[in-house]
Amino acid sequence: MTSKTKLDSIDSTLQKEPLDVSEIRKDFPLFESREGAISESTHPPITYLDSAASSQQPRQVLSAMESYYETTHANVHRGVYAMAEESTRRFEEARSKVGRFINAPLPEVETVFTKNATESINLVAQTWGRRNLKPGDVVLLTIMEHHANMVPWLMLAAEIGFELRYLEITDDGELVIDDLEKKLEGVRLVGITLMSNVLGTINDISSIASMAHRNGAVVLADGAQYVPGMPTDVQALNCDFLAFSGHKMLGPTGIGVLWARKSLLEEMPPFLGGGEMIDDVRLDGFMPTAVPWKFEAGTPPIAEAIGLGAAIDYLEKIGMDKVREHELKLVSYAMNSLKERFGDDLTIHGPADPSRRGGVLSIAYKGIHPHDLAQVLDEYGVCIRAGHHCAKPLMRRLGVPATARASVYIYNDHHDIDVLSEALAKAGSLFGDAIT
Amino acid sequence: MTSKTKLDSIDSTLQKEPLDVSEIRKDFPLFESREGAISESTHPPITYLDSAASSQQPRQVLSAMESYYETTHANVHRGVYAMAEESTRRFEEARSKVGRFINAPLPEVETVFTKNATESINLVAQTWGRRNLKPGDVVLLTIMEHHANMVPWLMLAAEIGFELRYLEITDDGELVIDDLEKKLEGVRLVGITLMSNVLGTINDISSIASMAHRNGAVVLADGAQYVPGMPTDVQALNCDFLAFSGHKMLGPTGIGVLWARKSLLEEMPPFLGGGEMIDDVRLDGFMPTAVPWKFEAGTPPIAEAIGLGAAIDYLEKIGMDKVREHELKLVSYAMNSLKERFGDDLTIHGPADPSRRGGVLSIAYKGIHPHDLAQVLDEYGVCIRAGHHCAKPLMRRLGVPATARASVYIYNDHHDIDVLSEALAKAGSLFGDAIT
Amino acid sequence: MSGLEDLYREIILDHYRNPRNRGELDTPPAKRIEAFNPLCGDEVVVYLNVEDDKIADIKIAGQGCSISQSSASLMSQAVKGKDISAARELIRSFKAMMSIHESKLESTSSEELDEDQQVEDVVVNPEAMGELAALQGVVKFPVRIKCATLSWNALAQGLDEIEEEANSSK
Amino acid sequence: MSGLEDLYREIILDHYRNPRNRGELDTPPAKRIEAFNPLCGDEVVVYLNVEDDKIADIKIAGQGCSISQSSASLMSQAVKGKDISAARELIRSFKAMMSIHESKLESTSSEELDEDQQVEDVVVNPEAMGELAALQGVVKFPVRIKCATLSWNALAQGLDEIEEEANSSK
Ligand SMILES: Cc1ncc(COP(=O)(O)O)c(C=O)c1O
Ligand SMILES: Cc1ncc(COP(=O)(O)O)c(C=O)c1O
Ligand code: FES
Ligand code: FES
Repeated sequence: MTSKTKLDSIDSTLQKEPLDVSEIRKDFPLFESREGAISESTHPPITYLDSAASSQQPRQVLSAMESYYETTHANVHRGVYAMAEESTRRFEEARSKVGRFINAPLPEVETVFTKNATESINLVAQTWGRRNLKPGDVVLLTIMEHHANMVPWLMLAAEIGFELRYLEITDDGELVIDDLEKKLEGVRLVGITLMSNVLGTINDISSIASMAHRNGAVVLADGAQYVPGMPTDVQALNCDFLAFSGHKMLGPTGIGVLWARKSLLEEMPPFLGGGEMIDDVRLDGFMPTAVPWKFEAGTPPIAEAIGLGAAIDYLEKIGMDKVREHELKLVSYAMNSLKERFGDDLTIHGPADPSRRGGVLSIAYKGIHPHDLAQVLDEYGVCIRAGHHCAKPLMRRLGVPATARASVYIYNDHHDIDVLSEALAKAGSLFGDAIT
Repeated sequence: MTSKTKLDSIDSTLQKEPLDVSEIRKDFPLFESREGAISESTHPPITYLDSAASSQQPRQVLSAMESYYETTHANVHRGVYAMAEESTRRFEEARSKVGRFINAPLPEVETVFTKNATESINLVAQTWGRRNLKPGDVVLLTIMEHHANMVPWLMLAAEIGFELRYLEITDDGELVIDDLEKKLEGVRLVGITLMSNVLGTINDISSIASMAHRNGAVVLADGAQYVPGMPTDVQALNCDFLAFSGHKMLGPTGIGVLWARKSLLEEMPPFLGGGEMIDDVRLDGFMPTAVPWKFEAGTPPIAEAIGLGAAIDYLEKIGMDKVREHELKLVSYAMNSLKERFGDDLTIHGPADPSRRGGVLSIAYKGIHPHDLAQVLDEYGVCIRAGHHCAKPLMRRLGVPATARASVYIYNDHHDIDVLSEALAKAGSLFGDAIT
Repeated sequence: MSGLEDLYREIILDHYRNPRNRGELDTPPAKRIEAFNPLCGDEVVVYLNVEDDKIADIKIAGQGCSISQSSASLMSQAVKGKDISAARELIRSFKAMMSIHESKLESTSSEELDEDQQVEDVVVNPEAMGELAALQGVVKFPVRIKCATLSWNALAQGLDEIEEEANSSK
Repeated sequence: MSGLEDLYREIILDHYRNPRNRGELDTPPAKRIEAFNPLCGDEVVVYLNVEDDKIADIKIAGQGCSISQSSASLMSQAVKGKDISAARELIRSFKAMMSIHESKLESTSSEELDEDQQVEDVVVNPEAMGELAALQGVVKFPVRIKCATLSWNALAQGLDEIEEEANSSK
């Protein structure tokens, strides 16, 4: 009876795990090797800890795209024949799915497909920005922004001559917003990442957004890291623009999203010119069509939108609350177990409180250069990213040229963290004596 | 013996066909139904005659992408681990393949990946155009351009104030170039489609380009329709920019190409800002990286580039000469057999000489509205496109609101043309009495 | 071929071949309204003569496909001589016949449609629409719905403008 | 693990742990050259003192990974006291060792490499390069090749600039 009780309690612990990772992993062809005949392979099984750069894709996503190509691929819009209609239907259905996923008030109208989050932000800069920003205006960013939310503004500022201002961070990797009211003076647009791809910090933007709105500024949220791992609600976030990418949330490459309030989209001039985005073209002018198509010149990434739709189906089946809970548990476990094992030899950048972070851990270990660390880890099948993570200004603030970043997603579990830990120890003993 | 000889001669006729279409069709899942159990299906087999809008994709392309996703997907560039390196290698390998396919002098350096041909042309307008064009300058286009090569210039002209000028066409659908020297006065850029997506006309641009170059203008060739069906050599074409899309040449959606001379690419300012396209970013400025990456901000369409690479492998295995020969034969057959059957009830827009055209046939039949025609044809499984084909100024020149367009590619054969012909006859009898 | 026969019913082809009320009216007194279908570039022009809150005369010009042309012709027949309020009622009914299906067709593939539910949802009885019911088959072809509603949108816009002008001149 | 052991040979780790010629030189007379690796943000700074066409002194500063640091250290040892022409010869040999492999690795996946052909193509004999041959393992890791060549590019640039200045002051 006692042993039975014990088993029960183990079972219930297991059941308490928010996700059944071993079930999930079966949907990801890449992970078959770990479950399969490892000994036959000369390579160690993959421990994929680089989802913040790009996630893996489940079979469901790949087969949604494949089935599209195999049965009903045709160019969207304007096609009269049934296959083209079906292609259009699936494409537009994906659009509503994406819009509903982030709780857009008007999912079908406010969801613009781009090729990636970077293009989404550039779209805002080149249309809203070019139309509204004047010399003397201010765009307020943060020093933890990804280059995707810096360079478009730097380019436009060089052209127009407005000012760029930045929110600083604390040593714990949190935004400094004590002096926000003052910082907001003259600001027309606030651009903030919802989650830092280096520090993991989650930025609560809704109060920042309220203050920004009171000051007459619009708010652009970079959701590239946040949307894949958190329940996202643009209405609760209180932002005006939201940009994110498909490939970081189980979707394919080649697809990104810009959500924006309808009123803003309608005011904005078109972005790229060409087919699909016009109502009429004459030799001396043209009439843009309705939103969201006004911003989608040329043949859109059709299969990719459908793939992203399938990714969202997959995530919603799991439940984004569960995804968040899972990442939180895993990050807590990683922070605890790594700290316990390596003590002061290991530093984790960003907030000490796991609940303030997403699934990203930037590590400094024993002074070993991040690229060397990643190289050694790769030998053990552990995939982490080393570099500046497209956040050079943040690297300067942290005083490092680069970091080694491990990131988790729905297919990672405690075992992956243990493998990471073991591989770190190996790197430590290889390079150990180099530390002075 | 006589019958044997007869058989032999039939065989040799068959062998003379440039392509073995029935073999090719086996690679395209969509066409399995025609070979398969048609009677079980409630739908007639698909006669796909809309490749000019978007082609179908062979298994080889789909499986190249799938195998990429299943075995080695990771974000490209900067990744130290083996999987990320392999991902980068395949991506960059696709780039060289594409560059070599169009005989680029420097395939790895001069080939920029975009999301479609439309973006490629916008890139030229927004970078080369914005930097070089001034009020009083002229951009010379043709009235047969696709909106993709009109609207970007209309947008920029509205901003900068340069002049747009157009080459006219003859009633046979050929460019009027008698007065080219005069038309070139003040021209900084000439933008010409290599093949009209409505008329099928192939424009021999090399002599136009020489004259343009003598006048100090650069030449942008829109290869969206031409590259899929013709052996393409940017050096022989003598152009400075070439834009085309993957999805019209057996590749996936979400990928386009801009080729440009290295010297031009290097002079051009960046297009979109973000990750991958910089060497350094500071809070007050940035340094763009080397070409071609300078023009590829954010995570590129990795799987799509690899898919396009596989499409090119497929086309090269067939041989682009053969592809051209096949399309020419099919178009000749179609023009002859349709004319023979329908006489004056049927008009084919564009050059009467099939060798002056690509695989595109815009048809006017018995005054039946193109959308009605396409609708009726769909009932017989025949997929053609009805509409303005994103060429409204050309529609106005032709004096029609729309045309019905059938287009062929490597998987089409005489049988498809016969089915088209039969379906046209059915439409004729349904609507026949409407003609007054 | 059943879908196609549903779309191109004999009445539709008849109105396409022999459009009723084809022509123009002098403006003023008539009102001229253009409706443009950006999907295909077709255009329907409606000329409206309203007297004593009645559609005294109506003419149709423009060019387009069999659906847009026959729908305009059928419409002209149905509203000519009618009170504005009755015409408005008809517009509502017609658009309901089209749009209920339209939104359904957009969110679910046509095979998944629950026939019973459709009938229940329809606010208007197609039988009550006379010849106009012939256009019901269009809803199976979502891209063609715009063709059918083009002239009706023009009519609605025309009535709006006429009533607005009447109100502001009061 | 053989690849990794090839990359991080004992000599390399030794030079990483105990870099030779670390420090700075007064400029002038010394020349200071920075080399920057945009892929990672690392930087090697080379200080060069050339007297009578000889590298009289060389110091290395900056920061980076074990490969870039050890390569710089090994380089400083190898060229210190050498004639400019001998140093240039060594640069050529070193870059050949890296770049021949580099172009191969870019066009074919590493498994497809034909070992025999590789050896044939190599213009230099790694044996002749002494301790520098330890860096040969880097070529199996294409993204790290830039690490190894960083300091060598800086040295080449420094020698170019010095000779140019000498020529123009003649
Ligand atoms: C001549 C021509 N140019 C440009 C385009 C635009 O291609 P995409 O929609 O792939 O950007 C097309 C495609 O319809 C075309 O036919
Ligand atoms: C916070 C953040 N913003 C933007 C991006 C850019 O995403 P993409 O490269 O898909 O455009 C990334 C991806 O690295 C990111 O982490
Ligand atoms: S196709 Fe133009 S209105 Fe019907
Ligand atoms: S990783 Fe920066 S030089 Fe090696």
